[in-house]
Amino acid sequence: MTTGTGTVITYREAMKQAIREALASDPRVFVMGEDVGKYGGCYAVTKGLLDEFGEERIRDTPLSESAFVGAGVGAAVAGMRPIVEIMTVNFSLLAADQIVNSAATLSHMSGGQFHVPLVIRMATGAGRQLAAQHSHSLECWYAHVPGLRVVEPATIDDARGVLRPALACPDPVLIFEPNSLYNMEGELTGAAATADLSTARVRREGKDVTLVTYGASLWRCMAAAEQLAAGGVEAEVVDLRSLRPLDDATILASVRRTRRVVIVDEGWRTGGLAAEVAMRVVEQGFYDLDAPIGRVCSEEVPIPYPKHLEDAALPSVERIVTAVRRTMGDAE
Amino acid sequence: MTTGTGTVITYREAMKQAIREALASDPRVFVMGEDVGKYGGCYAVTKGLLDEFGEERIRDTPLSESAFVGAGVGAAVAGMRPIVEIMTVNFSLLAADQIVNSAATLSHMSGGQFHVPLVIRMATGAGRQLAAQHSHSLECWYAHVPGLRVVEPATIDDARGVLRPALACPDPVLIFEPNSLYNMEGELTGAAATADLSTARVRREGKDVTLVTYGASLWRCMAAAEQLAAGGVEAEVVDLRSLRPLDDATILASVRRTRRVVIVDEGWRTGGLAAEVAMRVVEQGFYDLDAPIGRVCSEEVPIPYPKHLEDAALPSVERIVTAVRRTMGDAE
Amino acid sequence: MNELPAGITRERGLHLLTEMLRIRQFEGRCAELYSAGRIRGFLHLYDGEEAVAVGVMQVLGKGDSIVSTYREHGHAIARGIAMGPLMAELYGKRTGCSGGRGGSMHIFDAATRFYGGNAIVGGGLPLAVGIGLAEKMRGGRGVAACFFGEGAAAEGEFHESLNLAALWKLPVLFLCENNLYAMGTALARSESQTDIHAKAAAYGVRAVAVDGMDVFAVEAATHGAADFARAGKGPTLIEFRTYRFRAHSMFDAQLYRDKAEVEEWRRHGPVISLTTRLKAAGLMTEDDFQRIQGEADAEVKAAVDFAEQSEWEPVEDLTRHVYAEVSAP
Amino acid sequence: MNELPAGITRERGLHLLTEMLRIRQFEGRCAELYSAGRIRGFLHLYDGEEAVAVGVMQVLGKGDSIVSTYREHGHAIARGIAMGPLMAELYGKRTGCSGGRGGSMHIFDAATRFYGGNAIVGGGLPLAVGIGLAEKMRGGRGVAACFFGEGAAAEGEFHESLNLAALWKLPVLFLCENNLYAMGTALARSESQTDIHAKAAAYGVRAVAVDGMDVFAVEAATHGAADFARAGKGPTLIEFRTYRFRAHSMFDAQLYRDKAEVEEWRRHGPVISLTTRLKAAGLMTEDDFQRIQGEADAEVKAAVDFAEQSEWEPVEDLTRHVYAEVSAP
Ligand SMILES: Cc1ncc(C[n+]2csc(CCOP(=O)(O)OP(=O)(O)O)c2C)c(N)n1
Ligand SMILES: Cc1ncc(C[n+]2csc(CCOP(=O)(O)OP(=O)(O)O)c2C)c(N)n1
Ligand SMILES: [Mg+2]
Ligand SMILES: [Mg+2]
Repeated sequence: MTTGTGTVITYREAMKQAIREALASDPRVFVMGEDVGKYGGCYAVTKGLLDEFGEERIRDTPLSESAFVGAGVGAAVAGMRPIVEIMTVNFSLLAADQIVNSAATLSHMSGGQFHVPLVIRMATGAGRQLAAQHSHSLECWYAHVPGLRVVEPATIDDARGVLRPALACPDPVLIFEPNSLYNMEGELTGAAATADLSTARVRREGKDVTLVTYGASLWRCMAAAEQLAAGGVEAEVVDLRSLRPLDDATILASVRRTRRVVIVDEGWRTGGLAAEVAMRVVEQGFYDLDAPIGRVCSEEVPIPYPKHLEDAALPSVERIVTAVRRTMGDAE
Repeated sequence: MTTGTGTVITYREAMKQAIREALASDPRVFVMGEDVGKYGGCYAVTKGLLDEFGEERIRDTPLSESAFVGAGVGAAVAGMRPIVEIMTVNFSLLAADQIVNSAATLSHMSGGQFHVPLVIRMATGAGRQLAAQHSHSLECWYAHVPGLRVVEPATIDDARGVLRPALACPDPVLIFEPNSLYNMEGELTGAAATADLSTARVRREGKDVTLVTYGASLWRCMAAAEQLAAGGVEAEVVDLRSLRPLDDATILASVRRTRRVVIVDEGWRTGGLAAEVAMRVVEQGFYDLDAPIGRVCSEEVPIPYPKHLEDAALPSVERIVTAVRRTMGDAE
Repeated sequence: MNELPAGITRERGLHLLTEMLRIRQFEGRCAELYSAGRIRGFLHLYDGEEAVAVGVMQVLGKGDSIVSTYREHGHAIARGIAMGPLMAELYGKRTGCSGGRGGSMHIFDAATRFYGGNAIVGGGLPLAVGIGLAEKMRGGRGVAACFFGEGAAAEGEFHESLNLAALWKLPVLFLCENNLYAMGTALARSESQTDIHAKAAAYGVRAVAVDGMDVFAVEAATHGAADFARAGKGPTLIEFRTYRFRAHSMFDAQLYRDKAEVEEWRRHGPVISLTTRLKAAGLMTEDDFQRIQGEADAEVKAAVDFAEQSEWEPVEDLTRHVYAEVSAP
Repeated sequence: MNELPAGITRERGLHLLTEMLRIRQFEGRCAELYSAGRIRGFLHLYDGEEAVAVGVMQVLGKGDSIVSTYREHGHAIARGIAMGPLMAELYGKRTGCSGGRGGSMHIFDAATRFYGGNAIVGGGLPLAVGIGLAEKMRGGRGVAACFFGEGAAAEGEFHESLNLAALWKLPVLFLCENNLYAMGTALARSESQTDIHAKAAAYGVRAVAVDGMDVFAVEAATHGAADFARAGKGPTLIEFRTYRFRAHSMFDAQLYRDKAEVEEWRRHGPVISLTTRLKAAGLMTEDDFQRIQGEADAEVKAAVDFAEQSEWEPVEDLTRHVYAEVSAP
């Protein structure tokens, strides 16, 4: 059953409702991935859907990321609307060839004769002490690749809303779901209906500095903004939502107002998305800047297991506040 | 036979000499990859080595990138010094899991007990009309990953010199070889002996603008610098050589002198290495800049087959000159 | 030399020979055009393997789909892609069957359900599984025919794809063109078990090995596999034993095999073999052969003219087709 | 119930039981510590599969190497990694056997050639091939023993690794712990050919299937494989038929299987089975059992104390070990 506006649900439930709606409304849609059926999904997003829609439409796959992602590409090209779940972005490396060399290129290589209306969902991010092989944030890898679209819903509304435009899109869309947000609760406001695949959103207005972020870091930025407000600094928070394409207009409009920007990105620092956002600000708004651009990213280390080290590796509210203060010219 | 200083050889031959020297001087070294033996290497780099060193040390592998790269990791951890050849970076996607989740993490996950002294060589880049699945420049993907070292020799000396420090290094080193340079000829100057895994080099001095680049684009930058010099603009050209780590000091020293910088990178624009270099300049040299940073990258398109479109997709001398002129404030 | 199967008519025999000669003549011209610099990039010729493409395509209908490799001119021609657009694609002209974007390694054609031209070895197998899955989920009768070399059988995707197709009983034909070499690597240097079709047992997949130089044997085996698939019984792996007469690509010095070996195989080549048999059976004369070859040459010539006269795509269109220009199909 | 093999002494029997109980008791405590929040992240228990680790390790010597998975506590203990550093690793303390960096899924120990703890399903197989290759190239007698689940057998790396190891006749033991489930996916839902050991034929690899609940059978099969490998004859695939009694990880509601099925397997569990047989043969009394269990409990308690009392690594060390701190080894 679809829940109405105003209801409080979890991010997980929002995603599930979207999947259920898609299955119910379009016979071409099906779900495929490891443990999406009997087990109910490694993060329980698809729990119950097997009973509701049956084995044909909720397909448990063997452990074979390359084959079932590639099969998703094939089924999409042949007219279906597969929702492929890769348990986490870490395992997507086993399917990187199919994503980059097939999904992203088929439309172009065929001169536009074929399209790949494929949706790939995967969990991303750290924060649950899962250590070096289960904590990657590799969004930037895929956001680098022409032919792909990449989104990362960070709110309940976006989790509820983004699947519809993703399935309607003739191009391959990667949906990243921060695993630390699955239990987050929030209200469905109705904004789900306006989710799209290419625009950013201002989540908090402020006149002194712009925080550009996405995914789980949105909530760290919101908390940092509250702390900063107590000290008299009003931060504007921009949630990218779409990582490819990037919504330059929204970012630049905010930067032109605030003249200072800090980018917060859970990916590793070097060569991550933060650098790209910064470069766009430099290219399009260099003369609007009153201070160097700051960035708060993950430390350059495979994520360690112990909590204190994992916390230290990730962008924290404290590190964001410090970075903003530095940008504002405060002595440290 | 090793060729002495002053000899003119090709990039291919330089690389081969380095491999031969390594095989001759360390019994732990061996070469493994598709068609490295009987066929002589897809770009003929290893031609003749099978006859010279035999089947044990020049190992033709089946088409199975994940297994033989992973086997390289295992052999390295167990004390050998494998030189693994992946024909081209395009196929490295099939081994991405082993490179990122194994090679890059083993030292860290084991608390420093184990090391992965593995060298992976691969051809990279476009320019030979090989179309969308054979023309990637994905250096930036690997340069993003802590635990890896990434180098890209662009000169004869570096091609001749970089393997030695790479094999001496206890960490996994990825060597990218621009396939368009294999036939380039040049003189061995003796600088090969000073090749290392972490420093950039100024290839041309200039006072007006810094061009930061690497790989095949170095030569486009050198040509552009000549053109610019004819118009009175003296460009300094910095060859990164090491893509991870980046040599901030050399880059920043140049930028502080010239106060203007254009980055030239054959990778796709969005989220590529150029953005990272730019961000470091912003972070460390914002107040030294007299103009926005420029970048010249590949267009956001899987590389098309026809020559005129491929040329248009890649950074060209003309586009570099134009970008420099823009940075210098010339009307276009 | 095999006998002609019973019941082969002159018409049928000449048709099969015509199809093979069309491929042979087309590619002969391609090699020249490559040397002349009209075709660039990588060019992989099919010379010697024509019986496979032609035999398979006799069985496939409009509703069936094809997934191929970088060595796909033969598949494309036998499938019915017109030579003009095909040659224009090899030139990179906008009139090419992939709009010129793909070149030799990326032949696509929606009208004939030709899903490419894939230059990643093994990359097409999962794709074919997905197309078969779509077919099955829609309750169609189409099969997905997937060509790949014996070298590709070593890739993990072979393993994963056969398992998935078998598990879900998908209508996929795994068509392995075993030409004994993957670039310069001989089969025994890359496979511990050199009997490719024997690998199917690991997935409970139906399998056969067939003389890939005999177009009738190819056709019969494909028939069996297609019927099996259409009956909902699942995939078949067919190993076609064949040989490539020319170099792997235009850059290959062929250090890895003897000239004598090539010559020996040439003597049993698909065109010679069919020609000899048709003549022996009195179904064809030398005049017929010359006429067919002449017609093929004429068709090739027209294709070259078409390619030569076609326009280049304007540079302004560079970033087209990266994303779809239509809304959801 | 199998008979005890001939010639088993009391000492030998008690040793094997001791090893299994050490694992069992260690992990029982881990489950509690997880609920108490002392151990975090993912925790995969080996409960029910102890005979495999213990049987295999009897055969492996100092010069042999082990590559394991995220379900590796049993392998680690049976291999001789001390419980203190092991438990400290599960806590994430600096005294842990991986310096606390890895946690439960990444147990490493250079002294015993324990090459991890790999949390990518199938990721360890190529690694083991490489270790076997190094061993062979150096002319050593060591074997590389690689544990993995039946779920991993579907991954492409299984296929690629077996082929490579067979092709080069490498001393690798491919040890498949077939516990019938990969997370919540039953074998028949993920494999078209459910006989895992039968897959070895695709690579010409020697293969056996063994009752993984019988420590003696495990040991004997491993012996055969190790001898074969040491003789330079190449790899063996052993399929150990076993079962995991507990959930896949601590997050698993086990919706995919019946309690009755679990109970049935428990009745034939490796500890019960060995206990019963030793008692029946008059080689062990209930007192012996209690004593062994008590000693294991004491060892576990000491390990927990060690872990509890160990220090955390200072935050300043965060970026250590990303690159080697030594020069080339
Ligand atoms: C994943 C991948 N690895 C390597 C290559 C380079 N390569 C292109 S064709 C080829 C040989 C393939 O042999 P086979 O599958 O037998 O097909 P054939 O060329 O004989 O038709 C290789 C190694 C590639 N294109 N893709
Ligand atoms: C490549 C990859 N895909 C998915 C996962 C998630 N995952 C962890 S364990 C597991 C099941 C593995 O089953 P099996 O190989 O039978 O080993 P078992 O857990 O039964 O010991 C899955 C799907 C993973 N860790 N790695
Ligand atoms: Mg071949
Ligand atoms: Mg299992």
